[in-house]
Amino acid sequence: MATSIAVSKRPILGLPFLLPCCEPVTLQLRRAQSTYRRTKQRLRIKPDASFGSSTDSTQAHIIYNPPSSAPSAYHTPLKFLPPNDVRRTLRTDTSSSSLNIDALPSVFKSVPEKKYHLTREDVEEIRKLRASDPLVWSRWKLAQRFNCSPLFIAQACEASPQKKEIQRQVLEAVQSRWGAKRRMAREDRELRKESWGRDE
Amino acid sequence: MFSRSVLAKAFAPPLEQVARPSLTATSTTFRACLHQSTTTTSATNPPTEPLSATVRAQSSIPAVQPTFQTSTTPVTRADVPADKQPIAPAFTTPLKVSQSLLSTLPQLTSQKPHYITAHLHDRPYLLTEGDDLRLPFLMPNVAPGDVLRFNRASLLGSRDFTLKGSPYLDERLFECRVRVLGVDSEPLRVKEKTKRRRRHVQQITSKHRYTLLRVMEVKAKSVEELQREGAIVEEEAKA
Amino acid sequence: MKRLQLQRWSSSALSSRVRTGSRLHRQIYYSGARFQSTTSNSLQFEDDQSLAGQQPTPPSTNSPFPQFTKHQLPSPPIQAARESAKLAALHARLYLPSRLPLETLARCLVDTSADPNFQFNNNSLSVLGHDLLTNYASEHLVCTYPRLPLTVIFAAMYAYAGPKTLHAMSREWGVEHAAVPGGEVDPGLLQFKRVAPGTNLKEARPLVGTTRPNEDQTTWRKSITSSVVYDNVFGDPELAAPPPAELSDNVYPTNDGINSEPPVTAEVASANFVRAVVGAIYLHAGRQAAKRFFEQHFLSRQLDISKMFNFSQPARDLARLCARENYEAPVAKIISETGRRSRSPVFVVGVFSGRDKLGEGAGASLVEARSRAAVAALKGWYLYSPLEVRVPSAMEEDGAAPWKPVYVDLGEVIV
Amino acid sequence: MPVQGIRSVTSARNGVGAFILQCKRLDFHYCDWAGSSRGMVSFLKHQLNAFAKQNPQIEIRVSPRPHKHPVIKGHYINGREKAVCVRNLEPEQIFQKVNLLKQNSGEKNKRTKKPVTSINDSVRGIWSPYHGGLKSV
Repeated sequence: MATSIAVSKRPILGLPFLLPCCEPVTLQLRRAQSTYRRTKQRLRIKPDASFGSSTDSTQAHIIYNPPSSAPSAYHTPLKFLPPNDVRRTLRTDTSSSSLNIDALPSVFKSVPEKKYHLTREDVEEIRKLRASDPLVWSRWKLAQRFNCSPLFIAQACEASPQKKEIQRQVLEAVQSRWGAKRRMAREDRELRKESWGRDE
Repeated sequence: MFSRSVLAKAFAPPLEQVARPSLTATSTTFRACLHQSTTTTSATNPPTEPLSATVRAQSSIPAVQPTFQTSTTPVTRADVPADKQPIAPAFTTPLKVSQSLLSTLPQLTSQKPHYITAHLHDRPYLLTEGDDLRLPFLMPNVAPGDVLRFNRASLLGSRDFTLKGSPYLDERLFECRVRVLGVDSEPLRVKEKTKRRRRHVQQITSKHRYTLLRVMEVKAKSVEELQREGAIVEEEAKA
Repeated sequence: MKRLQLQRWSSSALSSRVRTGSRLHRQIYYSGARFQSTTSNSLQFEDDQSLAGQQPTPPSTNSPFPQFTKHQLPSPPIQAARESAKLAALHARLYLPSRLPLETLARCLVDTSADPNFQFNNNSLSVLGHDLLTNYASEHLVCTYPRLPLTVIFAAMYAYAGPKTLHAMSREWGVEHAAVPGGEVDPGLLQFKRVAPGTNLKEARPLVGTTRPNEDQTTWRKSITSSVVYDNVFGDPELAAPPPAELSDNVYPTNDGINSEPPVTAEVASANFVRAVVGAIYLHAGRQAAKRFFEQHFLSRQLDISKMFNFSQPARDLARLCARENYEAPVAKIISETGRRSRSPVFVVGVFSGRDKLGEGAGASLVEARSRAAVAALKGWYLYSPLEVRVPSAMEEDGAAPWKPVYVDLGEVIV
Repeated sequence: MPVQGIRSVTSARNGVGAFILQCKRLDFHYCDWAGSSRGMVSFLKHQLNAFAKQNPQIEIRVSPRPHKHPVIKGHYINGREKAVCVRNLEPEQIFQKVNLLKQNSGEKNKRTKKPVTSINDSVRGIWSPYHGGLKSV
């Protein structure tokens, strides 16, 4: 405390490293009002508009005010309700979606349409090529040649054990150059990815 | 402020009823509901009006239970003397609900977790089922294990819908039961008091006790239940 | 519905507890540790002071069987149940029906490891109670959440009626454990032979003698559906029951004098106790009382089923689900986003099928948000719950309304 | 395996279904000779029987403790114990102390500001800026 008083005689703006410690003080000063009554008044927040005012009705009534929060897992979406459930009829009139679904952007830039153009002979060809020289005919090369996705190549055929061994050694060579930080970051990323499925 | 029900149908004492076959005849009358002494309803004459709370209306007959008095062990909450038997609330008029309320009530009751803003001594408590409630005072004349029924609430809501009272809801629209868990106390507070020009510091101690409650049930009554209990649908005057 | 004849098949569980001479004869050879066990029970000593009737009963001469002191018995004698304050307090604390006598409650507190004789331990009661508990819990789960996948049902069953929960419950009922079981111990204490401290319980021994065929093949794939048939209600491998002929012979332990039962942990012993109490209520007070006991003590506990899911590939599962149910294929769309170019962006992604939103999730990347949205949609599917839920055992009450079929789902998504 | 179950344990909510009194044992210690135990002895002689009959779920132990002040100890289900010294108290005062021990939850006395504590999820969810009333930019 004594140091701050001593410092305050000097121009504070000239000492930018002192500013952060002063900031909370100024924030508090801005928040407090000169009287307790005014502070109370400012802090008194009116209920949300969707809640409605309490004076407009003389009787008990039900209002619809969906919360601004993430949806709960216990409320089954309308599409998932079985056809004989009462809630299907109850919910249609109230919860008409305000979102314009067609206007929403998609997560992926372009969704590739599925062509289904490869025949059985093509698949045989893919398998033969992959078995003949796995180093040349990688998944990517085969996909380009047959105009399909690498995922389809993986579904159609499997790499030979020698190729797998080579790939494993390559991966080990790359990973051996990682330091502790990168390794930990990669592991953390994997752990985070697993936590998505648990919804944590 | 609250009604007190010492014995509800679904709770521990029915185990006792099963236990003693000789007593089942006397104990089938459920002693359900007791208004705190502030309400001036009498227990002896059951109201003849069509009650919305017909289940509770059975309880207004003071149950004859001399056998309970002589029973030794285990003594449960069923052993309440006759003068402390719960008194059913007497309503002079049946419950009136508006048509708009009846039409939207299924939406509220079909959304499952409910909350309630129950008022006790004009203090609001936002409660859900299973919550712990530590009252800021010591409630007199209750023992651990008692079941109380809160009958004053301003809000009863689910996720998307809220039933609002003006300012309070009729107590026949909902059920909110709490159980008395016991009495809790705070650590000793010491307040130092000084007077001017008196070289003495007075130390005032206080240690308050509070009643602990547990919310057993928060339920909005459905349309069928309301109609079964004799609610009258009222046409909207303004509309 | 015809009522089961309780008396006929429960006679073995409720048999009058007569200690035969041959049985007692073996008790003589009990090792000296049992005689010393009073010293380890300092609490009990204090209790005996307050209760006047704890002296050993004087030997009566007209009895055909030889009399033995309490120190020679593996578990407290029957007469002690009436004199135990702890036992009466436990009986009253649980509001047990007065038809259930204190002697049965005392028997519930004797574990198999304390007294291997099936006429004096809680084994038969706990087997019955376990079946009742799992029956009630499973019908509640299946009727309330008809679409739950089997793995989650197993986990939820474990949460409702698993040994950990039962252990916690017996602690909440105020049941104390005896240091060492014995005839002189207060019958209000849970009696079991403890595992020696320092024993490694976690070491993975392959379970031998399960009901599953080819159990020695550890590398074989174990399907979830097969665990319905072979495993127990929690999805764990189960030991095969001995053939019934062997059971009836095994009422008395074969090797003389030595208590050959392996020691158990406190968790196992208290779980068996809680199950035995349920079984005892069923036998003495009937089915309704047992069901009410289950509802009050087990169903009233809080469990959040939505936190018991662990999806590995939610987006793929959701696509399979939509294909199975003939919905439009799910499409992920960005509902809102902020700070895309910043260090901590937030994307809110919804999964839509046609014009209906199935679920939404927020995440720091588009892939994460989409994955979380798919998880939310799958949970929305699996956690469907009908409005009025009635369980089949509700039909057992008198004057029950006619049964309406409950909602039955196709089953979980198979990828 | 598309979905796996995560094992957990249900959490207790005493009183929602069954209610279990948290006080499981009361120990009464007294001295036959000392004057500070006079009220306690009278309580034990005349009132304890009725109290024990009214509260069968509490185990009661009475034991002399010579040359010491009388003490009542309550043992609770959570493993804690609370002791009250009742020297020179009248039987009625002792009865009040016994009731206090009986009704207590056994927890350590804490000062709490909020009246309601809940283990349930919030009914209306936690507010988030990305939901409800979205403004299109």
